[in-house]
Amino acid sequence: MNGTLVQQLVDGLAALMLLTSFALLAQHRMISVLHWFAGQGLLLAVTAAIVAYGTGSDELYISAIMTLLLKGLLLPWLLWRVIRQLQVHREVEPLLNSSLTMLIALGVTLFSFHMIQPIEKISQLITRDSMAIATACVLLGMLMMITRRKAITQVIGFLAVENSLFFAAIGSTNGMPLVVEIGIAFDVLIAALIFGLFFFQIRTTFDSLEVEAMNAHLIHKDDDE
Amino acid sequence: MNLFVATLLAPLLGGVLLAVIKDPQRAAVFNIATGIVTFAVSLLLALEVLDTRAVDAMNGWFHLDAYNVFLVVLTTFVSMTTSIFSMPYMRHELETGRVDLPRLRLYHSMFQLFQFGMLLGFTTNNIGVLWVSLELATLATVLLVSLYRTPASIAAAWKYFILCGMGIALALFGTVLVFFTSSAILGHGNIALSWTALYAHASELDPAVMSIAFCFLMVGYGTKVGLAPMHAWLPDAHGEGPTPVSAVLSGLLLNLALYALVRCKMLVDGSTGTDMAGAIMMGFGLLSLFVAALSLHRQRDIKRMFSFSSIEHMGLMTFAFGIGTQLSTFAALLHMTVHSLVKSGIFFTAGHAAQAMGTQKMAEIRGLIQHQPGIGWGLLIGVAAIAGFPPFGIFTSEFLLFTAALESCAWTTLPLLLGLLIAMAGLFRFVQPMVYGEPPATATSVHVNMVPVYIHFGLALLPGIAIPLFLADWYQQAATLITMSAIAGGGGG
Amino acid sequence: MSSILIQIIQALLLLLLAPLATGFVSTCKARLQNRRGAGLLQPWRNLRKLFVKEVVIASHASWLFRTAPYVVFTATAIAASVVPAMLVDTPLSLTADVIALVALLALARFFLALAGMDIGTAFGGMGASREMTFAALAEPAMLMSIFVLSLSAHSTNLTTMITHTIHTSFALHPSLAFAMVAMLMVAVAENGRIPVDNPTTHLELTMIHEAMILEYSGRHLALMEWASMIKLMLFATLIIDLFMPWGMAMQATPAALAIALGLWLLKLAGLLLALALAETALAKLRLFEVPEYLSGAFIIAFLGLLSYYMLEAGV
Amino acid sequence: MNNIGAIDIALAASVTAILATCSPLVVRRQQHLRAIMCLLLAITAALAVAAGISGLLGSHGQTTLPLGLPWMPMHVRIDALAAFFLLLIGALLLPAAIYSQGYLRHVKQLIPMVVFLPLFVLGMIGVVISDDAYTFMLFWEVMSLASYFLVTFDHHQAENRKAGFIYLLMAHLAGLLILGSFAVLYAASGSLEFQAMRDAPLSPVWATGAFLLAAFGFGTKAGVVPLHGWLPDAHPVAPGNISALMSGIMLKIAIFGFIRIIWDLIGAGDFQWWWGVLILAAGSSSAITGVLLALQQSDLKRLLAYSSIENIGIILIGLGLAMLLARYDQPAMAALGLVAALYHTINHTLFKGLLFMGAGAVVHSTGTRNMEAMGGLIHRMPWTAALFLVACVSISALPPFNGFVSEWLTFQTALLAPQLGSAMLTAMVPFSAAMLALAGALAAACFVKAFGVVFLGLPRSDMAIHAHEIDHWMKAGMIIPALLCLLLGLLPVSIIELLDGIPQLLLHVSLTESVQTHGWLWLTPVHASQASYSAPVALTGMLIIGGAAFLFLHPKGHAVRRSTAWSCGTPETNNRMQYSASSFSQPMRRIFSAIYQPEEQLHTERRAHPLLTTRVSYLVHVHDLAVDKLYQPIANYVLLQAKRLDRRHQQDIRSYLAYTFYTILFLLALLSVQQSAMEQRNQPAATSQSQPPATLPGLTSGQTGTEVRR
Repeated sequence: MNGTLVQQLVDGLAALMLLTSFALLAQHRMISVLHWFAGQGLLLAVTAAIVAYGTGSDELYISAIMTLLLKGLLLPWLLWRVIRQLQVHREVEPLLNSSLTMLIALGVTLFSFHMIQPIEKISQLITRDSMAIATACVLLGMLMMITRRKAITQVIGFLAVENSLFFAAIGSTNGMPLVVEIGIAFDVLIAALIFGLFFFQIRTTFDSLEVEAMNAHLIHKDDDE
Repeated sequence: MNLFVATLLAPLLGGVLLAVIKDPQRAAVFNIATGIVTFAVSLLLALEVLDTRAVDAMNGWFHLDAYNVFLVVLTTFVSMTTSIFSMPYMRHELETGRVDLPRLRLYHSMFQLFQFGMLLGFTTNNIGVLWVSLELATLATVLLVSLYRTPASIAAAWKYFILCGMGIALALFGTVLVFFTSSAILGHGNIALSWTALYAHASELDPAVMSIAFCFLMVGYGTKVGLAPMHAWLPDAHGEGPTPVSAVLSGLLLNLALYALVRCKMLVDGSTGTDMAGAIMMGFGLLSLFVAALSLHRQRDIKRMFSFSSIEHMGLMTFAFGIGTQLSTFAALLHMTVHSLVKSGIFFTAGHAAQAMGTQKMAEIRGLIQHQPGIGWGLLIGVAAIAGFPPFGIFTSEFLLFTAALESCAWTTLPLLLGLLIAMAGLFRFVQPMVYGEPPATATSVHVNMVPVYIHFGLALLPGIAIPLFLADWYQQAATLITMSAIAGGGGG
Repeated sequence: MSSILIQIIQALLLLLLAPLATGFVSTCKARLQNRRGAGLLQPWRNLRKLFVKEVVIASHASWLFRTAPYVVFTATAIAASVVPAMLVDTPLSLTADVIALVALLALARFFLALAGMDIGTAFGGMGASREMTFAALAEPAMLMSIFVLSLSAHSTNLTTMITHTIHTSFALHPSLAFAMVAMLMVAVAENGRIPVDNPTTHLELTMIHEAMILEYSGRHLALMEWASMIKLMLFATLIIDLFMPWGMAMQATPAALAIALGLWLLKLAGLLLALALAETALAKLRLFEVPEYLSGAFIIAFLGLLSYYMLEAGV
Repeated sequence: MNNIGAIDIALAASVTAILATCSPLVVRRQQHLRAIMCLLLAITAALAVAAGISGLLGSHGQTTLPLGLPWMPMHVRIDALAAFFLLLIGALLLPAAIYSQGYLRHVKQLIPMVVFLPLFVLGMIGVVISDDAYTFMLFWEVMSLASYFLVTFDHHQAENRKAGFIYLLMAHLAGLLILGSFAVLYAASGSLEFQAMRDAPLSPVWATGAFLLAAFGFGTKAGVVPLHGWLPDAHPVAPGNISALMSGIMLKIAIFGFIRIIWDLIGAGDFQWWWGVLILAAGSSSAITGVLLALQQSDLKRLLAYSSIENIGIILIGLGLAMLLARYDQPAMAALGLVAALYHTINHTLFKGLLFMGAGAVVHSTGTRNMEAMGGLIHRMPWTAALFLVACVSISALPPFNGFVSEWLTFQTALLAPQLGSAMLTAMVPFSAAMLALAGALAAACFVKAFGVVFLGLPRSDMAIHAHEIDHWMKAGMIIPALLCLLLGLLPVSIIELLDGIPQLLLHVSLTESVQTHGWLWLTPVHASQASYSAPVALTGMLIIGGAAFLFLHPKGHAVRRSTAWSCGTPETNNRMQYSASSFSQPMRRIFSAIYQPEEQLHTERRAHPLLTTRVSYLVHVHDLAVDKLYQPIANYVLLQAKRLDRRHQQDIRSYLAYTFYTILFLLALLSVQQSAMEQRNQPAATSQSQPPATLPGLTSGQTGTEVRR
């Protein structure tokens, strides 16, 4: 299978990646958000595998497997357990209504494409196009964190950002060195664990997962006005 | 290179062991012991590095030069004194029931793990690993911040976690971008992330990619440095965590982030050859200086206030590094050192003050000098030092910074001057009522250990009166190292 | 040698003639008011009587109250003895130029005011307060007119100024005119004459100078009174020296001195007569119109200055 | 050099001061501590005097200490200017040290005083002998900080804390401005050493920048109107000995810095005509405003503080005249103005120090600073009264004391000034002289009030009735400056000869031959035929006449009868009848009401009939416009901004994330803009990094960039 095909495949996957990001942004029901998240994880694993095949580097196979396990299975499962135990099913409607969010998302995507143009010109890598997509996804993930109220959706947004980073790493640079990847994966794992830890603490201390609930305890309102 | 290994292993082992030591007293002692050992070893290491300008350890995985080895020593030193300080402090917390035994265990082990993360970050030669270790240190401190399990502390930790996680993610993206262009030149492997290699080939890295990468790195690491407007996590994290943690956060973690940022700047400068990165850093520096200076006037919580002062000083350092002349870099490094010392010292005192008065609300802290002169004068002197009064070192560094700023871009001196003035006013207007006057009836006298504070202030006094020669040429080396790639040499030495 | 002698004589003349001058003014006033008046020598008689009378001082008075008269008197006397009356170049004239002269009078005033405040009555403080206030306002006017004069003479030394005025051919200098008017106004204020202050009033609330010496009696009062007489004399002589010094003796020859003495007395009489006229013609100002009066003097003097720069700077 | 030079003595003095600071480490007992501090300070002062005199007599010297920055050790040097100010420091510090021995007897918590007072002194000495910008700033800030701790020494009153805070703030502002001025000089000369700064040529723009920064910095520190707001708060609240030192010496150190930077480092060659005008205007306004406000105070030490502002104004008038004259090539006259200013500097040090010590004594024995509660103290504290009187006469510029000499010299400078550049300037000089005259006369009024209300008349309160005389230490401490006041008043010629090194240093002209022509007895600044003054002759004359009159009139054994004073026939005079402090200054208030804008409240309680007034209460408050119109608005503005910003800190986590988001977007946008701009500038952007060492073009371009920015 020649390079062009691999590249086309990767580009296709990149498109899917973008799609998932938009989907995550659009979803309201917690479960479906989770599904899309898991889907993104799988997508990453596939990408890793394909790129590994294309470049014939074994490191990438390992990272593909890691991704599959961690992002495709473990994290979604963890989050699913949290959701079930805390009975958070439906995200109350986000800050901005979804259509507006979508518009902003489109704008962000365009912007990131514009930004990445110079790179596209000079990169000789087979998979450079995906860089733009990755950037867009990062920004979309942030957008998701900003527009959602529930702590969990924020976390998913965070993990989505991580995913798109990872995608950037594989899709456009054929994967970071193994050590780094392991380190990153390790961190993400710990992060996820801590997240889980937090959910329960937050739930027990604030008996809600609304972000505002926490806020009240930090804002030092002026009494002198 | 065994010294180096020891430096890294000591805190790691210490952390692991501390996780299993039950008895708080012994744990505290062991904690101190670890600190001392680490410090001793790192000192020897530093001497070795000073002889041979730069050292590569473990076939290039780690790199030590004048710049980071002095930060290593600073880190180990402050962690050591902090561990000494935390002994009576945490005992008091234990007695007042704010923490229980398991949490204390968590605290001790996390403390050392944090130190390990710091050292790893400083010494590693791989910017990927640098990122990983920074994340590691962050995660460790997240647990420390939420140690008290009070609503406020949990909320603070959450904020800290989310915001810094976000930032750190962006930094990672920046790193990926760097790798994206470097792998094209250095081939596909660890070498493409090793800092020395990157630095050597900086000029060949594609400027366009590097500048985009720098944007992400700037925002990412900038969040950790606590630069406005990404600083929101910092006051809460400092305010709600245990005081020793606030001390190391301000004194060390911010330094690590800034260190990473500067390393990246060196690369970007080398690649783009413009002063774009420097200008951006100067912008963020000034902005942070002003935001912090103004916010200082609105504080109610003593630790929050000093964390804002940390933001202010981080802004100053970023600004100084941004100028990028040798003199300014020298000033920034000096400022980094003295600020770490003084600020952690202040946090020690502030912690004791809060314990003595039973609150962190400044409105309820009164008459410290009369109540416990040690604390009161300590706080007053510390604030005078941090506000940039001689004979403390901050005065020296700010003096140099000022001259450097006027040399390279005169107009910035005006906002600089203004910001410093406002900040100083903000600090003193709150500190004065705390130290002067009559103490409230509710004040209880606490057992304090002011020795670390005195040590810190004493050391901070040193550069103000006379910078020891070895220290000076150490800074000189570091400054030359940093500014070599930067534009507009000259000034200073 | 002889010059020192003349200096002493001159000083004594000033001191001794001072009461006569005051007497002269009051007699003129009396005549202008169709009264006979007490005669020229009345002040002398008063002084002699006061010198022998017993001293009664207020119960709270301190040592300062008792030393003040001597300070006031000596300061005024020294000031007077510096001013050349007949001989232009006297040895003592180096002691103090015009400014130092003013300062010596200020010293006298300072202690006068303190003495007024020493006996804790309302009037003493009142007098002191008013005196110091108005003196403060008079000061710049006086200095400004002196300055106008010193501009052309390039000196504040009396001797030099006089010689300069004598030697320059008489020409009408507007600046000098302005300066003279200002100086006259200031002199009236400084000596506490109508329209600023009425030395013969008996109503405490209107007093300025008298209020301060209200508690004095006997020799102390005598010294105070004499001092104020000398002051009047001094100002008259000063104005003569600065504005109409013609005929003063350059060398200490008897003839010259005789002429100088005669001329001096003549001019003196003229000035004092003018004063008497003014005092009869004018009414006393209300207290808070005095500042306007004095600032007016200052403005006039300053006009003199400007006119010097604009009209005569070339001269 | 084998023999001891001035610089060595000065260093010895600083070492002694350091020893005094460290004394609490070894000594525990309060009594011993006090004694040791005062002793060491006295030694310091003596050494400073020695160094000063030997320096003025020509023993200059410089050396470097192994302290300070690595590539620049501390340079210290003594020239005529430094020597003069060393002398000034010592001249007041010595009596102050003796005075403190008695004054601090009843102080409870002595440690801060013992630590910070010597530190304060050290700072002042260090500033004077410093020979590079770093050392100067270091000691300058040490001086400010230490004095702050001394101002807040008695920190239990809220007003003291507030005063201390404002003081520290303004001191810091001044420090930063001065730092800015030095930075300009540094940028011009490329070195921190004064010598290099002297030699470096300055473009007019840089020179103006340095001048303005320095003028405002030192003006703030010296309390020049309208930057003086902190001074009348800070000086009164400090302990007596401290306010004596602050008002007496510290303000002069600001003057020193002014002369050092503007006359010495920038140099008379670079003066521009409006500099002198600016200084002259500032001086005149300070003199008038200071004394006018002083007149209205009923807090004794506050009154003295305001009068310090006035005297600083007088000094500045002298300096401003000198600057104008120097600009228009009249070095001789300029030298005269300079000497006049310096002379007034040391005079003010002496009598203001004495006044504050006296005020300290009064406050110490009555327990209040409010003049309305004093009166009649001359009976209870005759010594204090006499010494205070000497100071009052001196500061009111009355012969034969020293105050008059300096003001007289200033007058001479103004009156004898020949034509300057334009008629406007020439007319402005005498106008400022007139203002000086007004200020002088008002000062006299002010101190008649001060002395009269505090010491004369009847006691206005029990505190005043039970006042007690001070002990011998304090007496001794106050006698020295009193004698010096007389001495400086009597021997101006010798003093001017002593100062002659300074005009030689700054203007390369000497006054001696013109001054000496008639010997020590006659002070003839320019020439005897122009102006002359001889205090000794005047004094002897007064003694002769006065003595004669006394002997003549004072009959032996003739007791004076005492009786109640005349009060319109009311039998008994009581202390409520006499003029109070505020009634004394009432005419002034009325005349200058435009400047004062006094807040007056008059309450009259009447019983039934409008004529039966039971009690009348009159409250007056005179505002310091500088505080109301300058300080407050700025402070309010800053706080408002802070408040606005604080809102931003009270949002929830998402908005902070949003900030991060916006920031990254902003940066990227910035980048794209910049890159498109660059592409337009040099089309082949892609090729630029293909050339092997791409840093080189970067370097060059970058350097040009910085050149542009410089």
